[in-house]
Amino acid sequence: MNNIGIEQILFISTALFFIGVYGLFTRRNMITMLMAVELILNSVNINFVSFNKYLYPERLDGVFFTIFIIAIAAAEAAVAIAIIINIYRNHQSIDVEDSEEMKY
Amino acid sequence: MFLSKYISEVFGGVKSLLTGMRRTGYYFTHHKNIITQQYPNQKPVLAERFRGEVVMTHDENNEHACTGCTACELACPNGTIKIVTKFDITPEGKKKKAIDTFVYHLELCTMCNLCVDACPTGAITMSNSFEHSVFDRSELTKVLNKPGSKIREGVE
Amino acid sequence: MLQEVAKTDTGDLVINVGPQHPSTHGVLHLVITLNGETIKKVEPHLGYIHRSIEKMCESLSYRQFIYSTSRMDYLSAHINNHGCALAVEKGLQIEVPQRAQVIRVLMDELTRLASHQLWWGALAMDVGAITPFFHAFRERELINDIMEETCGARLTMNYMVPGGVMFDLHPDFQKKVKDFLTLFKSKLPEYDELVTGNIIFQNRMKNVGYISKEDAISYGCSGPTARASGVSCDIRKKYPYDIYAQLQFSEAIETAGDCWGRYLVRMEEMRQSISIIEQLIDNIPEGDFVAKTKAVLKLPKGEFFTRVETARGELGIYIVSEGGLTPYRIKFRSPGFSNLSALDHMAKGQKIGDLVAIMGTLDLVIPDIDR
Amino acid sequence: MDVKEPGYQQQPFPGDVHPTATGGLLVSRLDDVINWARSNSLWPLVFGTSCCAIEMMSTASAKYDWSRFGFEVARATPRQADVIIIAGTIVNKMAPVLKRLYDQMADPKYVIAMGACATSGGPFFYNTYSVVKGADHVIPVDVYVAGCPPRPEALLHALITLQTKIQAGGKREKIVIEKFYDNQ
Amino acid sequence: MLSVNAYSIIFYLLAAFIIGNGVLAMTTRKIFRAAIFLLFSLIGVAGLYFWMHVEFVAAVQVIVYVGGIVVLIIFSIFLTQQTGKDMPRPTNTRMIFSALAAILGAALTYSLIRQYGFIGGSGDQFNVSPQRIGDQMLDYQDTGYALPFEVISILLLAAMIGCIVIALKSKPQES
Amino acid sequence: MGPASLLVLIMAAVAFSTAGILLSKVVLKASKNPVKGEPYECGVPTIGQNWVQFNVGYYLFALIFLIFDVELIFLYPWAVSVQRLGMFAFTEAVIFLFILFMGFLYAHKKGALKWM
Amino acid sequence: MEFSLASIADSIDQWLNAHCASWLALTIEFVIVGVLCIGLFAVLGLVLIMMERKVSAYMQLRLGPNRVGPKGMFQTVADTLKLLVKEGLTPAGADKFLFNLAPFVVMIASMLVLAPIAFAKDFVIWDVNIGVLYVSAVSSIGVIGILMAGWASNNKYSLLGAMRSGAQIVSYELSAGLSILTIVIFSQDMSISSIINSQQDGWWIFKGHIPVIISFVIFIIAVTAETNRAPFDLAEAESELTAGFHTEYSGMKFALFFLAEYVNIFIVCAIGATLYLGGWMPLHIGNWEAFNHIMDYIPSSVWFLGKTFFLIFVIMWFRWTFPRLRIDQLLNLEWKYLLPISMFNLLLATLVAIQGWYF
Amino acid sequence: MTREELQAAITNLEPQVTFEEAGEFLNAVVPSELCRDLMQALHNMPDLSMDYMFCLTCVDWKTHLTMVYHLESTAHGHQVVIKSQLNRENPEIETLSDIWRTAELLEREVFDLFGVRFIHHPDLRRLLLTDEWEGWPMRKDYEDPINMIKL
Ligand code: SF4
Ligand code: SF4
Ligand code: SF4
Repeated sequence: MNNIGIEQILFISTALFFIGVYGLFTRRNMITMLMAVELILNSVNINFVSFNKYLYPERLDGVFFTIFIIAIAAAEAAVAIAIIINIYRNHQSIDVEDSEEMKY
Repeated sequence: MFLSKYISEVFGGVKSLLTGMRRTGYYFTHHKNIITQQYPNQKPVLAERFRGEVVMTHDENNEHACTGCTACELACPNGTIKIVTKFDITPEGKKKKAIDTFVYHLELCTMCNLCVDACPTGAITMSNSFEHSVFDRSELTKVLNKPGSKIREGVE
Repeated sequence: MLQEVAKTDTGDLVINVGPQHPSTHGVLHLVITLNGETIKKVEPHLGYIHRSIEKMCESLSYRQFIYSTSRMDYLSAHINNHGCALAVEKGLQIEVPQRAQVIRVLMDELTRLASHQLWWGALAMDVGAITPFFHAFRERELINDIMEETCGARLTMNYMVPGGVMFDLHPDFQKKVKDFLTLFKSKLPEYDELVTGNIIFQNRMKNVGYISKEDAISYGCSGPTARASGVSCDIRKKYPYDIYAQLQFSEAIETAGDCWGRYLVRMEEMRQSISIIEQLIDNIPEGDFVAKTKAVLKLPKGEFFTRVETARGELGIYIVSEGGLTPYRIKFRSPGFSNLSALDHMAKGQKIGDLVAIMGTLDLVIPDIDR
Repeated sequence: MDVKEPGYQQQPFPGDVHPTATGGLLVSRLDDVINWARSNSLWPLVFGTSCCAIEMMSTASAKYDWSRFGFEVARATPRQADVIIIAGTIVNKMAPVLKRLYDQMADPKYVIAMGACATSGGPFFYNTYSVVKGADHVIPVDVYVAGCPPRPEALLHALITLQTKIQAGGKREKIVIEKFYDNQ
Repeated sequence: MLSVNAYSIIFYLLAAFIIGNGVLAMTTRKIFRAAIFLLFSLIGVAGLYFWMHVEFVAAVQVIVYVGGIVVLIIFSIFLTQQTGKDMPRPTNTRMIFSALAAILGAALTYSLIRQYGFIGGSGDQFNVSPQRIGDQMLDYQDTGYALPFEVISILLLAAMIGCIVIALKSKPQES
Repeated sequence: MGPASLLVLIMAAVAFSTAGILLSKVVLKASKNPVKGEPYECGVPTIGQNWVQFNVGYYLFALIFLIFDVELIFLYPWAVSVQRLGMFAFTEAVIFLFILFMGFLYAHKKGALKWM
Repeated sequence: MEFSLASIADSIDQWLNAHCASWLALTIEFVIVGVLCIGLFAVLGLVLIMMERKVSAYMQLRLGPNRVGPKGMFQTVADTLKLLVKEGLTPAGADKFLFNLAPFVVMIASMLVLAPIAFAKDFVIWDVNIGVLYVSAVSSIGVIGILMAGWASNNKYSLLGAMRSGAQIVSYELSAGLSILTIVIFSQDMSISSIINSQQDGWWIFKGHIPVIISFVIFIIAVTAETNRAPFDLAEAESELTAGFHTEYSGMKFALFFLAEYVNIFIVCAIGATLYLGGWMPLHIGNWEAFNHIMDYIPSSVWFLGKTFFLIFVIMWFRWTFPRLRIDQLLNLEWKYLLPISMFNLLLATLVAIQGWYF
Repeated sequence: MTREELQAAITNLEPQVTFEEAGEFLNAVVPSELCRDLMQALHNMPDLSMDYMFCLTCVDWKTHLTMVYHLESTAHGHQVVIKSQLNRENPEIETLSDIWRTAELLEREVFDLFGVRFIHHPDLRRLLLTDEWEGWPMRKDYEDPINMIKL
C-alpha cells in the first residue's frame, strides 16, 4: 500500500462533493437539500486543508479559510433553517415544488 | 438601577440556595440524626394496641371463650369472619351450641376492630403480628380455634 | 397534499399523564393537549379508583360504614370518620362527652398536620427536590407513632365511633404529643430553609395556576385551594362542630390565588394546627370517651348533612335515611372532586412543569375524588 | 407471560455443586449469581393506587428505608422496573391498565400484592360493583401481604420473602417464610 | 509513531466511513436517519482532520457541525416533518440521471486530478498549534486575519438578526 | 499516543456496549406479548400519532446558540494568544464581543429569548 | 516519588518493545488501553452510583444500601449484574436501528472524552494540543445520542424529554465554553498538560481570584446542566415526563445511558478539577519550597481523584437539595444570567491577565 | 336571610315551589322544567346570590329520582336545598354547568351513576366507569351478578 498523499484525500472530497450534488438533484425537501449543501461545503473544506497541509505546509491560510467557511456555513444554515421554518408555517410544506408560489 | 436590581437578584438567589445546601450539608455530616430502623435486624417497636390480625386467645388448657354467638360475624363490615357452629353434647346430656370452625379471612380483614368490640365474651383480640407475606393467598384464610380446643367453662 | 397536512396537523400534541404517573399522586388520568410545552387543555379522566363506596355503604350499618370512609381521603382518615360520626350523632341526637370531643379535635388536628407534612414533602418531590420528602416523613412518622399507640393503626384508624371514640387515650399520649410539638416547631424553620426560601421553588410557585376568587367559588373549591384565593371557607370557623367554637385560631387566608398562595396557606395551617393542639393538650377533660349508645343504631327517617373541614377542604356527608338499619343513600361531597374540576382552568396556558406544581398544591387524593 | 421459566426451576439450589461436567457446574454457579443479583436489586415500579401507596411511601422514607436492600431505585417506567408493588385497590377500569403495565415490563418481572385490596378486594369485596376481587385475577402475583394497610415492615417482609423466592430460583414450595418478629 | 500501514488502513476506514454515510444520508428515505447519517459523515470528516493532524479544525468541525448545525437540522425536522413517515421516492428517471451526472462528474474531476498529478510533500512539517492560529488571526498585517475576524462578527450579527426577524415573523398569527 | 487512540477508545466503547447488550439476549429467554412493543404512556394506549411535529420554541434557542457557538470557536485561538499580544488583541475582542452582544441584546429585546 | 502511574506505563512500554515486534507491542498497548478504559468505565459507574446513593441517604437521614455485601458495597454490583441479564426490549413501533444505536453513540461520546484527561502526572492517553476544545467538542456528540434515543423510541415523553435536553445542553455549552476560555486566557494554552503545568505555583482558582472564581461558579452550574443533573434534570423529570428520553429503554441499553451519565459527571468534574484546581498538581503555594515539597509526597493520582470527587460531591449535593427548574426558567437562567455574566467576566479576565494582576 | 325570608323570596321567584318542613336546611321542591330558571335567579339575584354549590346529587326513590342541589351564598351565608323530581324511565333535566362551573363534573357523575340526562351539558359522558359499562349502578334495582357479590 502506498503512503497516503493528497490524491487520495482529494478523491474523498470529490466523492463527497458529487454525493452532495446527487442529493441536491434528487431531493425535493428543503431540509435534505440543505444537508446536501453541507456535504458539498465539507468537501471544499477538505480540499483547503489538504492543499494547505501537503502543498504549502509552512502557511496556515487553508486552515483559516476552512474555519471561516465553517463559520459562514453555520450562519447560512441558521438563516436557511429560519427561512425553511417560516415557509413551512405559511405553506404547511417544505417541498420545493409546493412552494413555488412563494411570496418572499 | 437596573444593574443593581439584577445583581441583588443574583446574590439573593445564590444565598437562598446556599441556605438549603447548608441544611442538607448539616445532615450529611451529622449522622446521629439518622432515624432508620433496620427492620429484620432490629426488632420493630410496636404499640400494644397495634392491630395486625385477629386472634382467638387460648389458654394453656387449649380453651377459648367463644360461644359461637356470631356477634362478630354480624359486626364485621366485610364478611371476614365465618363461623360454623356445631352442637356439643354437654356432660349433662344437653345439646349446646359451640363453634366448629371459626374461619377468618385475613386477606379480607381491614383491622377495623369492630368484631373485637362486638364480642360479648372477649374471645377474640387483635394481635400485633404483621408479617403476613405468603406465596399463595389461600394460606391467608385461617381457622382461629385451635384443633381440639374447647370452650372455657363458665363462659356464656 | 397541502390541505391534507394543514388539516391533520395543528402542531398540538395530546399526551396522557396518568393513570400510572408519579406526579398524579395515584391514578388520576389527565389527557393533556399541548402546544409545544404549553398546556392548551387538561381533561381529567376519573374512575381509576372508583370503589363504589357510596353503594357499599347502602348495605352497611351505621356503625360499620364509618370504616370505609377512612379509605376515601386516607390522609384525613380521622376527619372523615369524624364527619360520619357527627352525621350519625346528628340523626340520633347523641350528646358526645366533652372528653371525646376534645380527643376528636386533637386527632383531627394531628391528622391535618400529618397530611400537610406529606403534602409538603410530596410537593417538593414533584418539583424535583427529593430530600424534603424524607424530612417530612421524619415528622410524619412521629405522628403515626402517636396514632398507632392510641388508635391502633397508622393510616386507616377507624377510631371515631358514633358517640365518641373507640378507645381512651393512651397514657403516654400527652407527653408524646408535647414532645412531637417541640420537635416539630424546631423543624419548621428547616422547612423554610429547604423549600420555602429557595429561589427556584419560589419561582416555580409564583404566578402559576392562578384562580380568582369568583372562579374558585364557582368551581366549588374549598379548603386551602379556595382560601388562597381569598375565600373565607373554613368550616371549622363558619359552622363549628364539636369544640371548635371555643378554640382560638385564625383562618389562613391569602389573596394571591396562585400556587405560592396555596403553599403559604397550608404552611400557615400547620402553625394554626399546632396552636390548636397546644390549647387542648393540657386541658383534656376527664370523663367518658364514648357516650352510651344502643348496640344497633337506627337513624330516623330524614336527611342529614354534615360538613367538616378535612385537610383538603370541605367534606360533606349527606345521609338519607328511611329509618332502617342501613342508610338509604349516602353521598360524600368530597373536596378534591371540586378542586380538581378547577385544574383545567388553572393549568391553561402554563407549562407542563407547572401542571405538576399545580397538582401538587391542589393536594389531590384520588380515592377521595373517585370514592 | 410466565415469569418463572422452566429452565430456572431445574437449576440446583444455591450451594449444590454438580459433580458432573464442568459446564454444568459453571452454569449452576452463574445461575446462583444471577439470582443473587436479581434478588438484591429489585427496582420497584412507582405504582400505588390508594391508601396502601402511602404506606409504600413510608417504606421508602427514612425510618424504614427500603434502600438498605437496594429497592430504592423506584422507576417511573415499567421498562426499567423489576417488581410491581400493587399498593391499593384495583378497580375494573384500572385492571386493563395494570395488565398493560405488567405486559410492558421487561423480563424478569415480579409482582407483590400489597394490602387486602390487592390480595382479595379486601374491604370492597362485598356489595361493590367496580372492584376487582384480587389483583391475581389480572396478573400473576408472586407474594401477597395482608393488612389494611400493611405496615411498612410488613412490606419489607414481603420484599424479603420475594428475595428468598428469587434466590431459590422460583421454587416457592421449598422455601420457608422467615419471620423476624414475634409478639410474645 | 504508527507504522505506515496502519496509517493508511485508518485512512481507508475513514474514507469508507465518510463516503458510505454520505451516500446513505443522501439516499435514505427516512429524514431523521438522513440527518444522523449526515452527522456520521461529518464526524468522519472531523476524523480525517484529526488524521491529518489539524486538530483545531477537527474540533471546530465537530463543535459547529455536530453540536450546532445537525442539532438545528434535527430540531427543524421535528418542527416541520411527519418524521415517522418516509419521504416520497424521487422518480426513477430523476434518480438515474442524477446518479449518472454525479458519477460522471466525479469521474471527470478525478481524472483531471490524476492528470494534474499534485506533487505534495508528506505534510510532516505541517504544524498547526493553536498559538500559531491565534497569532495569525489577531495579526493585522498583510498575512493576518484580524479584519476577517472582526468582519465575521458582523456577519454573525447579521445572521442572528436575520434569523430572528424571519423566525418571529409568523409568530403572532399562531398564538 | 496519537489520534489512533480515538479509534481504540471507540472500539472499547463498542465492545463494552455490545457485550453488555448481547449477554442478556444469551442468558434470558424473554417472554413475548403483543402489548410489550407498544409505547408506554402511563399505562393507557396512546392517543394519536407519536411522531408528531412539534411546535416548540426550542429551535430559536438553537439558532441563536449556533451563532454564539461560532463566536466561541473564534475566541479559542484568541484566548491562547491574547495575553502575549496584549492590549491590541484585547480591543479586537472587545469589538468582536460588543458586536455580538448587540445581537444578543437585539434578540433579547425582540423576545426571541423568551419562551414561546 | 518512586511510585507513579507514568513510570509503570513507561516500563510496560519498554518491556513490550524489547520483547516483541513494534507493531505487536503497539497492538498490545492498544488492547491494554482499551481494557483499562472499559475497566475505568465500569468502576467509575459502580463507585459513583454507590456514592450517589450513600450521599443521598445521609442527606435524607437514612442509611442507604447496607445489606448487600459488607456495608452494602456490592449493591451496585448486584444492580449491574441484574441489568446485564435483564431483557433489553425494543418497542415494536420504534426505529429499531436508531433505537439500538443511540446508547452506543452516548457511550462512544463519553469514552472519547477520556482521551485527553490527565489522570496522574504524565498519565494521559492522548495529550492533544487543543485539549479543552477537544473535550467540549466531543462531549457535544452526546446530545445527538439523546436526541436519537428520544426520537427513535416512538414515544411522546421521550421526544419531549429529548427536545428539552437538546435545547438545554446546547445552551449551557456556551457558558461552559466561556468559562473554560477564562482559564485558557490565563494559561495561554489549550492542552491539558500545559494548563496543569501553568498551575505549578498555585491553582488558578487562587491565582486568578475574582474572574476565575466567577467562571468557576458558572462552570459548575453549566456542567451540572450539561450532564442533565438536578436541578436541571428536565430531560428525565420523573414527575413530568416519567423517565424522559430513556422511557422506553430497559436492561443494558438503559444501563448504558445511566453509566454514560455518571461517567460524564466524572469527566466534567475532572475537567473542572484540571482547569481550576490544578488537576494532578499538588497544592503548591508560590515558592514555599518546604510546603510544596511535602505536598509532592502525595501521589499525583490521589490529588487528581480527590479534587474530582470533591467536585462530584458538590454536584450531588446540588441534586439532593434543590428543586428542579422549569424549562423556561432554565433557559432564562442561561440566556439572561449566565451568558451575559460570563461574557463580561471573560473581558474582565482578559484585562486581569494582560495587566498581570494575578498572582 | 332567615329561613322564612328565604322561603318567601323563593316563592316570590317561582310560585310553584313547594317546601318540605323537616331538615336542617330549607328544602324547596321545584318541578324539573322550572329548575333551571329558578337556579339562574337564585344565582343572579344580588340579595340571594347563591354562588356556591356545595353538593349536587341524586337519590333513587324506586318510584322516581330526585335531584338534590345544596346551595350556599358566600356573601350572605344562607343555604338552601333545591330538589327536583324526575321520572325514572327517562330522567332529564337542564344542566346547570354554566351557572356553577363545579356542576359540570358533578352532573357527569350523576349521569354516570344514575343515568340522569342533563340537557345542554357540554360533555355528557361516563365519568367514573368505563365507557362500555351498562346500567346505572347507584340505582336501587341495579344488579350485576359478576362484579357484585352480595354479603
Ligand atoms: S368470637 Fe365472640 S362474638 Fe364471635 S362468635 Fe365467639 S363469642 Fe361470639
Ligand atoms: S377487624 Fe374488622 S374486618 Fe377484621 S374481622 Fe374484625 S370486624 Fe372484620
Ligand atoms: S388494603 Fe386497605 S389500606 Fe390498602 S388500599 Fe385497600 S383499603 Fe386501602
